[in-house]
Amino acid sequence: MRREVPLLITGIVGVVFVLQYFIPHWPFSQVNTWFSDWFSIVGAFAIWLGALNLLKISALKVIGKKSDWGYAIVIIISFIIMVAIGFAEGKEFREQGTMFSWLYEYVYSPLSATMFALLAFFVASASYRAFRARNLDATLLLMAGFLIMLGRVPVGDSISFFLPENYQFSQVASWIMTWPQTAGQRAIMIGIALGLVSTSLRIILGIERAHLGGGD
Amino acid sequence: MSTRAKELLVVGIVLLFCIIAYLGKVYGWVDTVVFSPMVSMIVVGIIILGLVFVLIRTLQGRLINRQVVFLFVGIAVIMPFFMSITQKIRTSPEVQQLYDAVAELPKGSKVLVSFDYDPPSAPELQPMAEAFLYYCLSNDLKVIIMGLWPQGAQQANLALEAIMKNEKLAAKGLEYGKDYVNLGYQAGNEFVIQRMGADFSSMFRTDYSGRHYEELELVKNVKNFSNIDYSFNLSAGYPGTQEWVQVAVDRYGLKMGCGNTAVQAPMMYTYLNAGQLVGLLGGMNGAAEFEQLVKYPGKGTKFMLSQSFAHMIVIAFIIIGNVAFFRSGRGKKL
Amino acid sequence: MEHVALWVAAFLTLGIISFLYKDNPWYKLCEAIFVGISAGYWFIVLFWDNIVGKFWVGVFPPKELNDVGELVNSVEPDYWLIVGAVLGVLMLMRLIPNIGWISRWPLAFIIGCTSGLYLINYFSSNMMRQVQGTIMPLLGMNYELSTYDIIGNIIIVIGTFTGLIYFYFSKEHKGWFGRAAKVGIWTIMITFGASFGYTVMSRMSLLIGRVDFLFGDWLGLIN
Amino acid sequence: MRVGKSTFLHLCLAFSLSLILILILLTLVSAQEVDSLRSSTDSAYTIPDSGLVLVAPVTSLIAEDYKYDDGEQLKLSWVPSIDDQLVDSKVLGYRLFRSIDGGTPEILAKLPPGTNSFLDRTVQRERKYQYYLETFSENFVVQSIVTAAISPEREWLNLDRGWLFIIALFISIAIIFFVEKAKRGHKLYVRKIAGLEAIDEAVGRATEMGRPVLFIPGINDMDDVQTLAALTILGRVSRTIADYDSQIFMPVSRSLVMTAARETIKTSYMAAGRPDAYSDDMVNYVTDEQFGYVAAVDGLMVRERPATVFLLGAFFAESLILAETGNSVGAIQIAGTARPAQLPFFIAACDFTLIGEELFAASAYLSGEPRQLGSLKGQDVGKGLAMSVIILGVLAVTIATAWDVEIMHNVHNWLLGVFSSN
Repeated sequence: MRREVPLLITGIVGVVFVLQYFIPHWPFSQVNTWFSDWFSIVGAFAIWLGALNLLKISALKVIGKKSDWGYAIVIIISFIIMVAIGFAEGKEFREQGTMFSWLYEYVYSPLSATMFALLAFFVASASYRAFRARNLDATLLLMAGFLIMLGRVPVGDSISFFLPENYQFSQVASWIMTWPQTAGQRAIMIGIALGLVSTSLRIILGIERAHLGGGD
Repeated sequence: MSTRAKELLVVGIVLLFCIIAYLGKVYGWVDTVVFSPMVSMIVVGIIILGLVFVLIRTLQGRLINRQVVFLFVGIAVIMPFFMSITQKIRTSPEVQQLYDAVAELPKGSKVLVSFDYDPPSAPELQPMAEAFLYYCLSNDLKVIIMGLWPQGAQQANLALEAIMKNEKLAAKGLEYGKDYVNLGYQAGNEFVIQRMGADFSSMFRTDYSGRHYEELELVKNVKNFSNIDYSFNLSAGYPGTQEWVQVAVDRYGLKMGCGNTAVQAPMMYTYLNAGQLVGLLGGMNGAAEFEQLVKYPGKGTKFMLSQSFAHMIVIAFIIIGNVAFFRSGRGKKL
Repeated sequence: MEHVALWVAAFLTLGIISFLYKDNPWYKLCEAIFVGISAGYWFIVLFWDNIVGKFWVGVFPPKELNDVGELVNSVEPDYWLIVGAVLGVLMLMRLIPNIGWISRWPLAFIIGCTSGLYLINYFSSNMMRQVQGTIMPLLGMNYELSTYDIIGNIIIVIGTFTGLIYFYFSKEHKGWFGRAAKVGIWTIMITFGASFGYTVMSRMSLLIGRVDFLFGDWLGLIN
Repeated sequence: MRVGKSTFLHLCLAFSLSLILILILLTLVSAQEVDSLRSSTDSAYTIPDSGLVLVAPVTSLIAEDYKYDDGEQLKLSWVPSIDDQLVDSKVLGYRLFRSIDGGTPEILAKLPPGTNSFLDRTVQRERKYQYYLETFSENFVVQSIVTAAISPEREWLNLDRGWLFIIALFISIAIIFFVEKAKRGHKLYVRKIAGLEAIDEAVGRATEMGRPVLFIPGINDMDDVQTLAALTILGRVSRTIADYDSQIFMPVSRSLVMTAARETIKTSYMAAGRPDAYSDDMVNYVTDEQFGYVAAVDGLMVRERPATVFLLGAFFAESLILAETGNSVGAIQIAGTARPAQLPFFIAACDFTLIGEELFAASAYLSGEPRQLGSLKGQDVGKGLAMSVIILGVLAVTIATAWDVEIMHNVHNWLLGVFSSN
């Protein structure tokens, strides 16, 4: 039971979801919308599991006085503050002037934007250490990257001023984007589609079942 | 002195500097700093010397620390903010295409602008949003704003606030509800677009501030996409341009252009090629070009110098890395 | 409040940047705040938007007065949403040790949906459409195509074709097949290079945005 | 039949031939089709000296059920007014009116000049609808005939997607065919995939160094097949880990993924005969927020210093931060994603990278099970089909445009039609 039922559910549901694409008639016409609604509801329930897990791990750290347990307290407190304020402010928690939106704007946003901005530094360090013209493949990658980087800032055209107008870096960059880049994207996209079909089929047919705790 | 003490000292100095600068700002002691061309050249010279030093070190077989690379990037991005160098910005075809599409709209046309991004992506997309809204409103196009990301509607308000400071716009006496509306955020990703294809008001019962859809003069007669003359999507990921193209353009025949973060832009060229998109602004560069076209020099143009410097630094590091790689014999992994 | 807000934002911004030097207490503090605040943020957003906004309001829509003064539902209740809630509750069964296995059912359901849905969606948009898009003329006679477009077309057709050969699993990359696969991987590498260039651009813009905050909004040194 | 080298060629050939055959048949049929009649009324009424800009009404207005929907749409088509010209058009536009169940007509839409069709998406099956169009100029309005009353209908099959169905079915059958074949003991050849060969070694290294293995399944939820693919690979990896008695650490950013990952690892440990060694703490939820998650994982990497890092699944901007930090602590990194924008960074900063389709092939390949390998063969059939169609189509359109060969035009149009199902 414990093993077969999930497999059966996956199989049947999978087939129904494939068929809905070809059947415009109700209820198949609704299946797509339902799934999106259901999924967001299940996700909202499941985050309770996640949140409890986060709290449990942090609490264990504090109790066990493991290294960095002080920060675990910070996690717990900031989580509780955010949740308490969010519940207290009710449905309108997002509106301008609420405490929740203040925390969002001055704590959450700068943290997330800065973390995002760290990428600029990592890009540079990866460029220095990792992007080597080891072979033809890597050289092509580098050349394309080079031309795009130069072509997309005004300085690129200033450097290539001696070339005819149509061969300056900004034009070359546009050319790369329009043709070879599109070809590569296509090959990758078609490959991905086929890989996806095959993976999905394996799951629907029950050949792949590790994630359901089935085992062979 | 121990490392610890040194580190604390550096933090202390930085903090002190910040406090002084901040107080200077608050009490008006310090004005904005602008380098003279001479100083700018010297700064550039110092950066180049630094890079030469790095090159020499690397050639000697000693890779410099990651932290030094980081320092260079920081300097290259910060310094141009203080410089007063202007650069010639050339318009790329996809930006021109967007401009043309908007420019040929007759007065009073309805333009739908979807804000599908949040603050972290704002540096790239906010300048686009401002320039686009400025151009539409100053040319008597009616703007309908919405968002598929929770923070999109707030970003739109920030953009509106910024452009209303412009004298030309302020003089027009634009009216909310008549010249532009902000319908706010709606959850549901591409399903929102799909349902909007049938009926806008089913998705947006009220606008951002809670006024009923039917009370808003601009949109009360807007039923679905067939009442929209052009649409512009500012996107930083999912849901974004891809979903708009797949649903609104492919199924409902909406005419659409987009502004994307540079990361996303490459994928959009496929749609541009196929004619599913009319116009594309890619990243800061796209924003700057569009600002030039609509004559609204904003942050895009201002940031372009830093962008140029940053690109040059990355390119310099790739070259340094590779020169060293070839000098040291190809096989050896540096 | 304005001052506090700016200093809090600046403190956190610099704290994250300090990770570039090395892992340190300041970063650890910011990291902990970030994890706690963001987990709380999503917890609240999902609760109000999905559980309340979607499920509760969908099943029990707000009442309003109609023309004759009766209380009626403003929209038709959507009872299908209850399925989602049932799945959600089954998911929470994990918390009860002995019947935790029941949570595999909603999981199986979701996995089935995902596989079925994406199987066909991707097949249609990524495979069929892209194959169709690759069917293009390679000669310009009797046709309004410039040499520029023709060269472009040839590049797209060859690039896509050889790219597919690269992904072919059943045959070793040897001989003519190997050479074609080589051309394929070159095209893919150029694509990656272009992505790389654009990504560098994007990331730098983000950093520029933060610098603008620190030196402009906070310290007021630049306009 | 030996499946191997020659399969590819055979398949290509077989497809091309069969396609051509069908095409020839089709061409013969389609050549008979005639262009639909374009009936037009005579020129506009003229009332001399009125100063009115007179325009003719639209003709052939037809309302019909939109094919293949759930009874939600009606399709209108008409021949525009003859005064509706590209240049110097007298027509300023059209107004579409609709009456429901014989009620008073109400305006439905205002359409620009040049329009010749409209899709009414605001209809219900229980109602009957009638339409007419007004053509207007600066100061003159003329009505068309009123259409017959009609209700939308719902259909059970979307025949527009017939070809999509056939092709998808064909590829699915090919996959199942090879899976069955493999089950019966046929040996199937699959080329080596470098990143996957290295997995055992990478886990072994972690064991030797006494440091943990870090597994990141991307940041998307269970509704992304990339996450499913990552979990299937996790199944194999954790089996190896259980065998080697190594340690695994898996922070995730989605609660559902946490649940599924725990099931997966538990199963592997049970299969390895070491259920006692498993603990739920191997998988932890951090936060749904992209960069909050990255901040935490980064910290974790620096502090725990894993020997091996797997980055498999759907990655966005965080790819580089994770890969660079992993690199800086000296971990062996195996990465894979189907998101092209992130692949260059994985290629640069990781030791092995699975590109796009390889990610999906990985779990089948790793399992070494013949029937799983069979599914890879099926995928290749799909690629063979795509390639054959590209060759055929390109040949057809090139010949057609270069030498204006009628039959090639038909082949080209037919192929476009087949592959445009949406």
